[in-house]
Amino acid sequence: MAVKHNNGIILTTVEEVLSWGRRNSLWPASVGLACCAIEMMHTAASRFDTDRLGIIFRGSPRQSDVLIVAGTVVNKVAPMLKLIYDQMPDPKWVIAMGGCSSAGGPFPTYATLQGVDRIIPVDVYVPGCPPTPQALLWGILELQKKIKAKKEGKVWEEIPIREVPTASQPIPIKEKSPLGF
Amino acid sequence: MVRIKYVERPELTNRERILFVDFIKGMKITLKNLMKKTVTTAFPFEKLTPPKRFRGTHAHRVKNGKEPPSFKVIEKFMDIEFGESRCVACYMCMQACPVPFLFNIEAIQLPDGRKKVVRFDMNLLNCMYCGLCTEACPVDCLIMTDIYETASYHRASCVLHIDDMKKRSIDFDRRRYGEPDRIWIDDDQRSKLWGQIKWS
Amino acid sequence: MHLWAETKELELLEEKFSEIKLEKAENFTSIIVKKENLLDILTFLKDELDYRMFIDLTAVDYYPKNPRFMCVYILFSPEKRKRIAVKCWADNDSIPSVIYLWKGAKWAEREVYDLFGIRFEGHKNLVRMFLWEGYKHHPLRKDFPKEGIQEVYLPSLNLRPDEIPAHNYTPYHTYVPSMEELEKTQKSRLEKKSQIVLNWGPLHPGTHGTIWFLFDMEGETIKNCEIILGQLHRGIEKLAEDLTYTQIIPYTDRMDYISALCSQVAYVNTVERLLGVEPPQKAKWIRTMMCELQRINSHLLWLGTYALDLGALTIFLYAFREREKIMDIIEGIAGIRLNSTYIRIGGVSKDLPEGAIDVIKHFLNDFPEKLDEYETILTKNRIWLRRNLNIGIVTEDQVYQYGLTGVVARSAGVPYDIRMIQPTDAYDKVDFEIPLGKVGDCYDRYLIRIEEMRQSIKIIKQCVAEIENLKDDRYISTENPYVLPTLNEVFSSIESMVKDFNLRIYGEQAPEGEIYMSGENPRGELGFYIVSRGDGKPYRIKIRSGAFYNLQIFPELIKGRTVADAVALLGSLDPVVGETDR
Amino acid sequence: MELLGTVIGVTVKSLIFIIVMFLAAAYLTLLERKFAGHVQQRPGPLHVGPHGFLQPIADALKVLTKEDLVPDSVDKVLFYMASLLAFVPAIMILAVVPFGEPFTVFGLEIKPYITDLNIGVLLALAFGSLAIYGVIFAGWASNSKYPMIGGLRKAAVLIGYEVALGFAMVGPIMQAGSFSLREIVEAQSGMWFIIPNILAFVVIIFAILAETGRTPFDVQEAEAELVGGYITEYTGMKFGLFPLAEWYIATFVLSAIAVILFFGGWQPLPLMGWLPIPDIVWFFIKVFLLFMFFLWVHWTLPRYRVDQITELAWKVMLPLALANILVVALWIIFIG
Repeated sequence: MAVKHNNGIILTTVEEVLSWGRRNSLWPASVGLACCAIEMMHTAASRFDTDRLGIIFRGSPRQSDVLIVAGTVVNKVAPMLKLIYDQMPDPKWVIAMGGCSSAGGPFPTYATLQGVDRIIPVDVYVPGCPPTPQALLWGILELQKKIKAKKEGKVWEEIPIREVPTASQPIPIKEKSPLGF
Repeated sequence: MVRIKYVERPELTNRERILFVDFIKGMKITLKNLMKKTVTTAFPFEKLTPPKRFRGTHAHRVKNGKEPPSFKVIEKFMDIEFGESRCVACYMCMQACPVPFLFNIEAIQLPDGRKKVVRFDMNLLNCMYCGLCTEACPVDCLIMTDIYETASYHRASCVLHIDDMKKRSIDFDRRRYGEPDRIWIDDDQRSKLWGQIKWS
Repeated sequence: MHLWAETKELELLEEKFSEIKLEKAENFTSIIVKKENLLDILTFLKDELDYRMFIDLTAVDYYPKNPRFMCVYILFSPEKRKRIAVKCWADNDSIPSVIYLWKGAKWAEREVYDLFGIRFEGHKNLVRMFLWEGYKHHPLRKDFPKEGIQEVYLPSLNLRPDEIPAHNYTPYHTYVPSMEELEKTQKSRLEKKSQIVLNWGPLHPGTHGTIWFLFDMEGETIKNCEIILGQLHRGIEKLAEDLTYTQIIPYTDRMDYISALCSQVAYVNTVERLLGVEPPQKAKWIRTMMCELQRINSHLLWLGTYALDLGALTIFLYAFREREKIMDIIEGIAGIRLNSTYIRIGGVSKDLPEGAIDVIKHFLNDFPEKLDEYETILTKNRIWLRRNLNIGIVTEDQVYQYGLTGVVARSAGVPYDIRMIQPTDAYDKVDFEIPLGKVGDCYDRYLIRIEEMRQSIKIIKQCVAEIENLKDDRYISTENPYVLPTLNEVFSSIESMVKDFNLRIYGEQAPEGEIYMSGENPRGELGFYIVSRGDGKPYRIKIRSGAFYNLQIFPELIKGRTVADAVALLGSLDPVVGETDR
Repeated sequence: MELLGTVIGVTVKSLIFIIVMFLAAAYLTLLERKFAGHVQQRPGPLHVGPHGFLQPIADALKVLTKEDLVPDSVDKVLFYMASLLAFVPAIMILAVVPFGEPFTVFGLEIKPYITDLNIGVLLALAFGSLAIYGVIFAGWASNSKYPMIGGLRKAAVLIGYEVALGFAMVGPIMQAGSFSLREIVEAQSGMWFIIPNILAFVVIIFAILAETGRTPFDVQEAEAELVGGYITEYTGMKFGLFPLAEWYIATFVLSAIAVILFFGGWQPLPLMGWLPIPDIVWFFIKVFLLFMFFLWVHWTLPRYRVDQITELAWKVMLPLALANILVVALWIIFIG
């Protein structure tokens, strides 16, 4: 801590570099539960290639950074999902893909968990049933923005609720930073 | 006219086995694909435009002079300014929706007896995007737009309110109101995957 | 055409067993028997009248009647191609088990026990099917609330202090089991005899969703195997009980999410038969075309994941490349890529957009050569052969015993295809071939699925030609009192607006009665058993899932094989958890 | 003085070798991801840096700064030792691999190899076999079921193919009459040893695929069966070392040895001797081509079952290697 006060600049640059590395190689644990898993596979497949952004799916939670909860989480599988989350090493993030994993979705029943954020903290919610691959990719970009903001010392409570999203135009390739996102 | 046939099981002959013909053929295929162009759409930099029928986030059409005749009938009982949402609080979307509690609609009775919609919330996290609500709307008010980039950090920001739905519909109609009902409109992007399609 | 047993058989039954009661309706023919001679009648039906294929077993809860539960057995005769239903009241909540007649009844009885609490006398190891040991309730009983009992305080973990998540958010939640309870469940399924018990799944890359396998292994050889289902049990049947017939359509997508359109068509056909609605010709052809597109789509996903499980990583992405094209077609026509709620009672929700036919033609032209590419890489590859040949051989007897349907049945040489037995929509007008296998191993199932894709292309070509003739035909028969009007009609005429309001609020008032009908899903026979008591909502819907019964044979086939074979076998059975668990 | 010079020279060279090898391995991952991507008609890493050129660095940064999480149930000592045991032997093989003829820069002679032992081949084999311990330790120490099965599978495969590999190397050694890799290369100045040793070459290809755990032999981490194989429980850099060593460094080094044994090391390609290309470059071109061939196989074929693999090793590969020895013996007797 003392070091941080002495030469904060160096530390922040180090932080900057680390956060760049982290947000540019997010490895999700391939946990597919239901319909959304199919769209998740499509996101990883040739049409919308997540490998472009350095995202490759790992089988073992021990080697993954982000948990994409794709599909309905029912009460019976909830403890195991928490186990998987606990097995992941820090720093780790969670994306709740689709309505079911975010808030129970269209299944307000006796068997369904009404939102995975009741057992593990969620970073990004992606509405949709299921979200299209582009929507999921947008969610992943949002997560990258969040990691960047974390680096700037903001905690997620301070990030404002986003304003009304409208259809956005493609980012011109020249606005891309030479080091990636 | 349905017929039954047995599938024949191909055999690997010894010649093929010794000369690795099966491996070589397979690897020829992968090599061929290696030479082809990629089919990828680099998402944030290039985007697939959803088709006209795409069922994305909901929106409220506003009173802009393009209303269907049914709206004219019901309008008398409502207090709707020009440029406000067309919603007439008929609760049909709520009735048609398979998910209970997805909608939260409130309308008040004005002193002059007319109704006014004061609250129209939709929790997108419970939505199935099945489109039954839009098919139920009798005044062409509730529509589904082509907006899908709605990921956010909070549950609360996935709940739609009446004024953002107004904004969305204006944005949506400005872009795609007069568009023909085609299967897709961005041939240049899709042709990466499809190759050139000859349209009739 | 209807498939129910003829009168003379029923008379034969009546004179043999005096105390049975016949119920013959246009959609459903059943015999009501007493509990004590249920087994004799079922044995007679199986052995004498050769209704030896077990289709389904379910129960209906007529609360507050007493006895409240009625069990319904649905049987099929492969020779006569006839179905028959046997009903029996479960006095004081128990009924004799039939697992000695049909092995396939094992899981079905466990499911009924789980959801209704009916005890089956003589069933060994009658444990819960979907829910966990120690769960207190039996959800499908009429006196159990749909939302369950929200007893524990389980708020969302990341709420800002000022945030109200949504108007329908409540911090209270139904009971979530603990790890110990799940371990208890596991113990109750399988006791350890060999070296190690391997937990394969539920959240495992290789298990096609969330199936939970227990392997009792000696080295790498599996001595004993058990399957725990219910990791995706969302209670769709319970939900459907207070939705109108139209509102259930979106949920049929979410059951078998890989072949959503086929499920919709199967369901909508059942409801139309119940309501007596006849869709227009064009809608029929469009339905058939979309079904076959979806079949190709589903088989492509199977091919990709199967190849991935067997190590051929590249095939996976090639298959998904083709899937993307079909997804584009479905998205352009229906509006959503995967769970497209496109079929409506009395037709389809929208007409084909302009350009759709061109795109489909383009796809039909260049898909066959892609299929040949896959075959060149896989079919004669020595590794592929060694991984597939003589793995998991299914015999004809097992097909009838377990009620196997779809590709698994056809690989054993049983020509059981609903498209042929009970053609709906336009299937009686198109001509195609049904591939059958001679051996019944994984390799046969692989070849059959590949061949089915080619046949689907053939069917789609005929559909496209037909639809072009019917270009400006109606796509939904809105003059029928049960069919929702289209938006334009609502906008223009007040009558259709009133009709719309009535149908949305009160639902389609179906006539009283029962019906069982099924459609040919890529995974097997997807049947719907609907009990209607004359109001706008179904009294009970039982979904007969093909994957559920197909998966049931897995433990028997895998004994004495290795984990690597388990992957191949599971892939070739191709279950979808959303459908098995509902 | 003489001794000191040698010591310094060797140390510097080894350091250079190790560092270069690390970087090379890091970028071989990028190469593989690009190659796989284009085989599957997708670009692979693209946006992190120009054409994804910084992707390996991002990955390395992330992996290095991950929480180093060691489960309580594991056997700590073996758990750490395993990752080293898997990595070090792969690097140590480099000690005996010559990359070219000695050449002189500014008057001082540089030998592009660390040492030229007269038993180089044997040393390479020995170090290669050491890697088995890493695998077995990893599987055992993780104290979990999937790693255990994965480790045993890999061990069975390795033991099977080490033998075949050893016998396949005998042919070239007989022809060269020496164990020293450099002399073997020099012996091929006339004709490459691929000509009589074609059988041995097939065996070597299969053996290298098996040793480096690439399809059709990647049973040890068949994702569909065993989540991550024997590296399931590993996190951070301890995890990173395994694929780095096994998939990239080992593949690279073994391809180098195969090139030396069969394709005349740094001899120019036939009919291209006139090109002004230094022999080191020739050598790396050949190694690179062979490496790409392995990637190509990896991204095409399905996967064998483990019992089928061992069966293949003992029933097909070993007899082939022995037959090759006979062929070469006859060749030496009759053709010379």
